[in-house]
Amino acid sequence: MIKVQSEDFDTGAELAALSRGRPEVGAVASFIGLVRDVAGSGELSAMTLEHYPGMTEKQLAQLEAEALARWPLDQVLIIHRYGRLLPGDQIVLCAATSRHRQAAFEACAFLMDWLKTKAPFWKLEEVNGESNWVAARQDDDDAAARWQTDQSSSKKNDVPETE
Amino acid sequence: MIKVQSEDFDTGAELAALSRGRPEVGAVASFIGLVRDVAGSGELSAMTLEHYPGMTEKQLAQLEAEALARWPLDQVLIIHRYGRLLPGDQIVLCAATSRHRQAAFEACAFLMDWLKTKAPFWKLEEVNGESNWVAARQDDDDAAARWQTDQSSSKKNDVPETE
Amino acid sequence: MKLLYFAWLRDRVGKSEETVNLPASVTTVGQLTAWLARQSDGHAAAFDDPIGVHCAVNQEFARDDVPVGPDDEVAFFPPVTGGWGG
Amino acid sequence: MKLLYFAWLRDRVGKSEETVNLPASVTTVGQLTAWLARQSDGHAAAFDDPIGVHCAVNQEFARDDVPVGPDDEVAFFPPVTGGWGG
Repeated sequence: MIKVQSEDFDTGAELAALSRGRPEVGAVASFIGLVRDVAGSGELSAMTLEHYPGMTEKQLAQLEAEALARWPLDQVLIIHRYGRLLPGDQIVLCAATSRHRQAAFEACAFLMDWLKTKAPFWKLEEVNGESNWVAARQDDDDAAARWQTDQSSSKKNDVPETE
Repeated sequence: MIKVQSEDFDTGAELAALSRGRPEVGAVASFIGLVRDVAGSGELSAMTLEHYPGMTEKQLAQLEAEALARWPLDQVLIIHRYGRLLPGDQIVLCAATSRHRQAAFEACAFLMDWLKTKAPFWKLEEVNGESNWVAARQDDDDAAARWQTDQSSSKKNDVPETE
Repeated sequence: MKLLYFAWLRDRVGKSEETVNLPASVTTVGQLTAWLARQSDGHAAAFDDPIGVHCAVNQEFARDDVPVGPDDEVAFFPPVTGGWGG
Repeated sequence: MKLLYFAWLRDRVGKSEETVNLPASVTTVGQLTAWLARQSDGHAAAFDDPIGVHCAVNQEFARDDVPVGPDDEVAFFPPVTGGWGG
């Protein structure tokens, strides 16, 4: 399930809903991403997440489908917020449910790595009264690259590897 | 933080408490283990988790300390229930918080693998009206073994590898 | 053709979207980028360093050699940066 | 010495704990296991297959060669089986 929204989410209720009435699910792995107040330099007072409405939902749905195809999962949940957020605010919740913990953990880590590099979100940080767009990080590309298969790396419309 | 209890836990409240007032935390990885209604054969009506009071808390505290030593974490949470539980009930919640998602994910997977083989819990399943103690699974031992370091494998008081 | 700009590309171009009539010579993402860079000082600043510019055609990431036509929705943006701190 | 039994070991021995006076010849976990197996039919059934029996001395997992004495808390139990299904 994919939700792209500006409002906050209730983690407990969202996770509980994933396994309710599905007694074959033994494992719920999840990840919450929060706004950290540590910017590159200085103090972060807020950040604004911009996204590409329409494309975001499309990319997240593809990501969900890929996770479901790669691991024996019951369900996948991705909730991603946009708009202006303060330090400590919840930004993203990913979860994967399965019979077994290994599949749930791996799928959840996969979702988070790919979200960082495939979902069209851009981050404007407000630091010491100035607003700056945050640059992409090489280690995020590296983290996503470890999930790359030969098949997907040859897709014509994929993100260029050299950028 | 370690909690060994018979009562249920509130996942949302527990996770929120982990990062409250700690704005340097960007990542909260967590895992919930549930009672599955699929037993080895037949239908599971309930299970009773027995544990060794005192030793359980001691082992979980050691596990927490080891996770904190091995990864750059802010906090670790392990909540484990005991007593009679029904299919779909929550059994265990593990969480690790960190600046970075990789450390949080790895620590959380480590906690779950080791809980299965190091925490003194025994599972009595009620299947088709009969109660049976569940045998240990080799794949759980294998999952825990991947975290083994040379140092810890030479500890005299460690779990024998051949049993 | 409908064009969308995000993040600092929007700041430099000075608008979040525009509709353009393409010359017949522009048939790929790469040709479109080169053509747009000549439309205004703002466009030039935005497309100055094409390495830092990503493109999506009809909401799918697209390389320079992907074809584009008048009915496509084409978006330009910096490399995506995810949201959370970790 | 205080002894504790868990899970099916308790079922076979017939009690969850007992206090025993050790003979001087019993100074390790392995010797204790062998001695206990001779104390009753229930003990014999419990310690029949020592491969399936784990031990903790003062709440730490202990191999056969770990020393034991009168003031120790010694527990016997099957291999641990975790709790949840996944």
